[in-house]
Amino acid sequence: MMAQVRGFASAPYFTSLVTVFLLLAMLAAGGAAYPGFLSLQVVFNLLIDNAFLLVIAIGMSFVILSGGIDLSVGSVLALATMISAWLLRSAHWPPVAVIAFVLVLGALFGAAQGALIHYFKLQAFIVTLAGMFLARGLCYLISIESITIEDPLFVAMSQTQLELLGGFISPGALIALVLLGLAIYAAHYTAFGRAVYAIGGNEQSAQMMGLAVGRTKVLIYALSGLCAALAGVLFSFYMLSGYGLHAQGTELDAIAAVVIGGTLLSGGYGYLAGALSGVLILGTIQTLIAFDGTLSSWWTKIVIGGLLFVFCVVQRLMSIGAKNNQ
Amino acid sequence: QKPLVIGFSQVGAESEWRTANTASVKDAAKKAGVTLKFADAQQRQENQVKAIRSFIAQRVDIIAFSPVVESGWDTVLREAKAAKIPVILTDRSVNVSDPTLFVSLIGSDFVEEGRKAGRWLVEYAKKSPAATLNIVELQGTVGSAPAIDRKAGFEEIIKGNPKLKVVRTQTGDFTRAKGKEVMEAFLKAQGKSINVLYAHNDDMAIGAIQAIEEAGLKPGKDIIIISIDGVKGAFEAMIAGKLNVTVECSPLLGPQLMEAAAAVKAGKAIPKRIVVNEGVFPAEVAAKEFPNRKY
Amino acid sequence: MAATDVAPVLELTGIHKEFPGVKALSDAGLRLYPGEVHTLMGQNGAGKSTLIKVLTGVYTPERGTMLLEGKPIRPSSTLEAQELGISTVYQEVNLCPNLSVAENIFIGRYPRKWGRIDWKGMQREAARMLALMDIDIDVAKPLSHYSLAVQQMVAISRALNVNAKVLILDEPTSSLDEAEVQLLFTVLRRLRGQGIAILFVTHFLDQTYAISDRITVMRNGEREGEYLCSELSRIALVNKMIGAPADEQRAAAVAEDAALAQGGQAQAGQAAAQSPELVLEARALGRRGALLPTDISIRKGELLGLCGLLGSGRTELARLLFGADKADSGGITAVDRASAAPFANPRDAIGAGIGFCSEDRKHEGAILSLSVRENLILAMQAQAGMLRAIPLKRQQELANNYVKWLGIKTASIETPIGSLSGGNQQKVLLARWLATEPKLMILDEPTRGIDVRAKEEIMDYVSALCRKGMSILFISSELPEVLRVSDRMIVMRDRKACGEYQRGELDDTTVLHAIAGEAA
Amino acid sequence: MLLQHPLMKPLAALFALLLVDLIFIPGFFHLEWKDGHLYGSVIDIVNRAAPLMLAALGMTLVIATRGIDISVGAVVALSGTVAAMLIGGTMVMHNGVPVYEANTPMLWALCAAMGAALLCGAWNGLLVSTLGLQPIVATLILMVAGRGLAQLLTDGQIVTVYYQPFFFLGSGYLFGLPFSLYVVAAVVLAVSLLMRKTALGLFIQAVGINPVAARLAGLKTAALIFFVYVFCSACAGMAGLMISSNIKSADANNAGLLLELDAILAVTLGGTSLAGGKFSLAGSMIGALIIQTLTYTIYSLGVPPEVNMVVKSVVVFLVCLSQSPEFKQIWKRKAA
Ligand SMILES: Nc1ncnc2c1ncn2[C@@H]1O[C@H](COP(=O)(O)OP(=O)(O)OP(=O)(O)O)[C@@H](O)[C@H]1O
Ligand SMILES: Nc1ncnc2c1ncn2[C@@H]1O[C@H](COP(=O)(O)OP(=O)(O)OP(=O)(O)O)[C@@H](O)[C@H]1O
Ligand SMILES: [Mg+2]
Ligand SMILES: [Mg+2]
Repeated sequence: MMAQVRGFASAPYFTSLVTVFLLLAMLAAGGAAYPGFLSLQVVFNLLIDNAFLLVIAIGMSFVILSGGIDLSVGSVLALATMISAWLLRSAHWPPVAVIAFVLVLGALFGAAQGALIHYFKLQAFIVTLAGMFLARGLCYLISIESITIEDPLFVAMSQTQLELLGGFISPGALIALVLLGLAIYAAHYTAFGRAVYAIGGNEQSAQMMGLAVGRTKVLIYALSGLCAALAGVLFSFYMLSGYGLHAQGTELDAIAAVVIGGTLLSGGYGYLAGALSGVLILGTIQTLIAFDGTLSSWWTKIVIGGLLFVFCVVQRLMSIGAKNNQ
Repeated sequence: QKPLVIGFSQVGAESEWRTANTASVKDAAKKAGVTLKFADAQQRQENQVKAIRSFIAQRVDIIAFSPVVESGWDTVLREAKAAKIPVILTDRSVNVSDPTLFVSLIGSDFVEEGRKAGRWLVEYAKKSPAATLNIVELQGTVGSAPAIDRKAGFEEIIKGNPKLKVVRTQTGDFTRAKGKEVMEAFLKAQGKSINVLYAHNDDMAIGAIQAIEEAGLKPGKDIIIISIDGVKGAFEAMIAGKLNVTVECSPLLGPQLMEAAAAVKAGKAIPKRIVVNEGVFPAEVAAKEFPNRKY
Repeated sequence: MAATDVAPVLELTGIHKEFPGVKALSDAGLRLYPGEVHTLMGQNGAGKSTLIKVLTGVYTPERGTMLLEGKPIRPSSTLEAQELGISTVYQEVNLCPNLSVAENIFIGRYPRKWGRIDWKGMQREAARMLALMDIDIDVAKPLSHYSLAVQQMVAISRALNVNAKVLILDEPTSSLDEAEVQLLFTVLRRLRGQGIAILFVTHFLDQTYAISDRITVMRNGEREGEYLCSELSRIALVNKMIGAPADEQRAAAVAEDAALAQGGQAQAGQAAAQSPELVLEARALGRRGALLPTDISIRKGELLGLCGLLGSGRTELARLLFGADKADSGGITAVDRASAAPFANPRDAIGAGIGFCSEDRKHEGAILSLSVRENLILAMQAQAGMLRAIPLKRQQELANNYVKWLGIKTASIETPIGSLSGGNQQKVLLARWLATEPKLMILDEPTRGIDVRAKEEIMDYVSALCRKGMSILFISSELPEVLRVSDRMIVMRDRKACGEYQRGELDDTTVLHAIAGEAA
Repeated sequence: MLLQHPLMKPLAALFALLLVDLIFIPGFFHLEWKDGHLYGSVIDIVNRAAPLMLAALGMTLVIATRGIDISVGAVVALSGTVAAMLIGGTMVMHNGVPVYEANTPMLWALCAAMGAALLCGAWNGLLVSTLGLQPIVATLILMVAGRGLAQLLTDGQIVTVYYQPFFFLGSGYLFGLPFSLYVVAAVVLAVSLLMRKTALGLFIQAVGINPVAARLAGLKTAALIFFVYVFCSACAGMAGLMISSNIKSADANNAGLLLELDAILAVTLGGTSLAGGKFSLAGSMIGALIIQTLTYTIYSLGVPPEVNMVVKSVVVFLVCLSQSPEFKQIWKRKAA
């Protein structure tokens, strides 16, 4: 029995399990403290409200697993909402064409960043930071005001509620979950996914082993751009508007979610599913605070920091403990 | 009888004005014996949506919020309506397809504030002997509603006046530091030709005043300064003669919000638009007004 | 044996490659015939690895032609080289530590099932391939879990797994022991029989003569000559590598020593062996999953050899002694040390006068983008403390001295260590520890990748240090080497010490039996 | 040979920017003597760049150990707030004449502010070195909570300082040059001396490039990592004092917002790799100057605010590309 526990504790996915366990603990604590917290719909709301973040975090997971970073995602999201809104309102494109166009554009944007990073040996941090300025800047070139979306398809997507177990979730949340499934499959069962891990483990070795490092890296950033654009589309479903100031600082949330989900920022280690637990944890922290409803703006920040701290430390200590025990 | 429960989603704590706004709502709630569920959105719309959803889940009596932006509220407000929770907006309006999604809007009109600033300047220009007045403008955060509206209102008024010319405009992000930094650059680039500074909020104006002083000019005299908000710092500056006028944008919406909420709860009809009393305070009245300022 | 009338499968001529400040290859060349094992030999820094990297598209040469089956090739990446049918194991293990052993073997050419990666099948196949080499490990565990030797075997398995025309192995045996080497050779012979051309790099003369058909000797970036193995004596070979015919005797000695395993026992610190003074004594030192409680003691001036099979726990013992890993049982007493607890970290151990040269130079030794000088003085500086910086003059002096003594081939002492050849990096790391003048030096595979002549010199140097009173714990996969220099020897098996032999009792059969765990 | 120097590329970028200024902005390099000090755009740039330079300095060392510190902005807010609150004082009206007094002796206040910054650094350092949290999450905690603390102290209000001597730090002049410049110079000098005279630089690089090997060589890796985070926060603390002194108030909501990104950008523009190891202090200083010059240029050129970001990003792309050897090769191949 003990040996089993030990084997379990030394499994590579242990950190991720700790994360899930802590998430459940946090939900339970919330349920005990605030009436109405532990309802199904609150949990579904976590998914609905964070669908776009989950989608971004999925793209970000690939980037981080490969040892890179992508700071442009939040801005690309905003750009996607902006372009969608503008195309729908001013150019009167059909909504499906708009979505396809935006997705392609996001992928191209990411691919361009990836190409700069790989072929010119530039640092991912700077390239994507400049990309972040660029994408947001482009939003303002379209319009500095927010543009409302009135397209029927978008409105329908926004207001549809899919009944599930007595609660409801949004199509956006469903899309995000499906994407997560696809991403887990890609990371685990395709050559591309494994190349991502290999590059994160040791880029030089991956090159020497004959992997197409350049192509993979460009693809990774393209994927991240695509996810950001898709998140933008979900965000436009969610908000029904395009706006240059949408989703500011989302890149940091996405990185935090991925890292909290157990992925190492230095690359090579972690699981795609961790993105989900990371996103849910950030969401739960916010929900806890909203349910509490007595915190001032600054106490909100302090409590978020404190919960992050407790969370990271417990996660870390449990992992260390498990290692020592093995 | 159970106390009234209001869920209030605030934009954030990005400026003194906002903090005063929050304080006013909290104080008023306490005085009115209302249970206030407060959520800070840290300047992000998605956080506000999340907060509103959790208010719905908690079945509060009334939801109030200061929207970060105008668009994008249809879905969540529909959910609130489905849950039969009335919504009151404060400070800014929203663009929704169905006007019944909210009960009332209590707040200022940013465009009108811009207009007031413009009118004051037009009056001033009439008295001024100079042939043209070169204006520099310190905008708020690019894309934010107050920045867009205050710029639009101001432009609307001065457009017809050939004497008034905006020579430079740049964003100062509503902060003192940026206001000062940008003003420094303006002063170097334009030299002494700047006659008027129009700042979208007091903080930027206060920063700019420092830059003007450091350039060896006299703020309020060599360069006329107009700003918006009417925070304490602005009054101090006016008393010191460094600021010419501030257009009030009152953050003290709390009491009105509580009144409206109580009325809605009691099933009384309330006006769709509740305007806050706001004035224009030129330097001459500053000393007299100063003791009355709460924030 | 390759028939000369067959056209070479691979022919390189007039290859030039220059790095800033170094001419790595000038007019180098190579001919490979199908179905032969061809050994590339040369001193450290002669350009062997560079030639291989040029051939496989890691570096682009300034000049030269490469013909594969008569057609000119110029691969611009390892991927291209692989697609051309050239499969390579590079000198430094180039695998991904985070991936499982199985994946490291199969990445890039996964077995599929319904279009997706077939993990089960892959693991089965990987286990089978490793079993061929007598390695029985959990292939699902990450590679970083295993010792360097296992990693090297994985790299070899990976290269063997490809359907290649040309197989290149750059010092694959440097951290393998006798048994593994033999297994590898069996595999190579089989591949040779299938008509594959094999290029093999080693510094071991024995291995060269055991397997190769033909030898190309490189010297200073040039092709010195190509010889049939059967027609080249050991002495002649060493001579050609060193390139100093005047130094005939020296060459003879080198060849002799290297060839005769336990033969002419070097006159190591015999006198000191009798010294009763203990420098270090460990009692019941152990760590769960790594080492069973083990006793070990080392006397002043003694050269203690440690041998055993792969994974027998030698490296683990060394790491525990040095505090690199935390022991969970036992204690260590050392001279001038109050506590009897195991060392908590390397700093403590260094403070007690211990030095440790790790077997894994890429991950645990070299700090790649720092210069030779900085790498060399690092341990010394750490000991002196941060505030007492060693004056630059002194650093340069030290570095220059060691570069001279150990014959380190480098453009200058300010060259980043990463651009040195493997053997030369190893020498710098050795120098790092020698410079601290420890009381006890733990050398884990210190001669890994070092050429015959330098090995000789280093061993002489080490023996001399012993005579001056330094104790040495010497770990090497080359049994002859250990036998030759040790005053005393401990044999390890199954993660614990299982036998101790004094100098007089040493002979290879006894030891081999002990290692293998059979009654002699 | 000189052209090979790693600092040449960032310097060239800076000069290119200045050249643009020279051509398009009349009187950009014009300096005059005003009120006993030099006055002009260039002075503005260095004065404004001073806090960024300090932040970049601390960040350089953190990055050299393969870490990152995103709490810099929060520490700036916190230290500025502490100092401003302790010194500030309320304006007392005396017969219509305002009188200003420091609440706490300025020296104490400055010490307290720096103390707060050092505590922040120690906190970060502890989380990274002892607990082994990933630097980005470890400092994320303080990034969020630190600003909250600062706002808690001020109740979200801007704390105005009326005490004159405090202004000297951020907007005073010494021998005609901004005082902040001397502070930066002193810190840079001290750090370079430390790098030259002690083995600190070597150790930091070793830890950044190969922490395992560094530990085996006997370095106190944990202590070193702890130190760099403390140092980074100390630099941020000083930057915070400078910023609040310059605007004569502490704005807990906005002070130092996103300064960490600019600092990291400055470090990378200066040629230090985020993968750790080799670093260049001078490069980071030049990087900070590039950023500030660019910002100033945008203001001075009269670029419409909505285009700011596009211009900034395009320049960053160009600077990076100009530094990439691969790009140069392609260029050469085209030309040939
Ligand atoms: N990337 C590089 N940059 C600069 N110099 C290099 C680089 N790689 C190799 N060299 C130099 O080229 C020469 C040949 O090195 P190479 O690695 O080919 O030697 P080798 O024959 O493989 O030696 P060893 O037996 O030690 O492995 C050496 O002097 C080395 O310093
Ligand atoms: N042939 C093998 N079969 C199974 N496991 C092995 C084998 N070789 C090494 N290992 C693993 O490698 C780990 C490291 O062993 P260690 O390095 O202590 O042994 P060593 O005697 O120094 O061997 P090496 O020659 O590889 O350095 C062991 O814990 C073991 O799990
Ligand atoms: Mg080699
Ligand atoms: Mg070993």
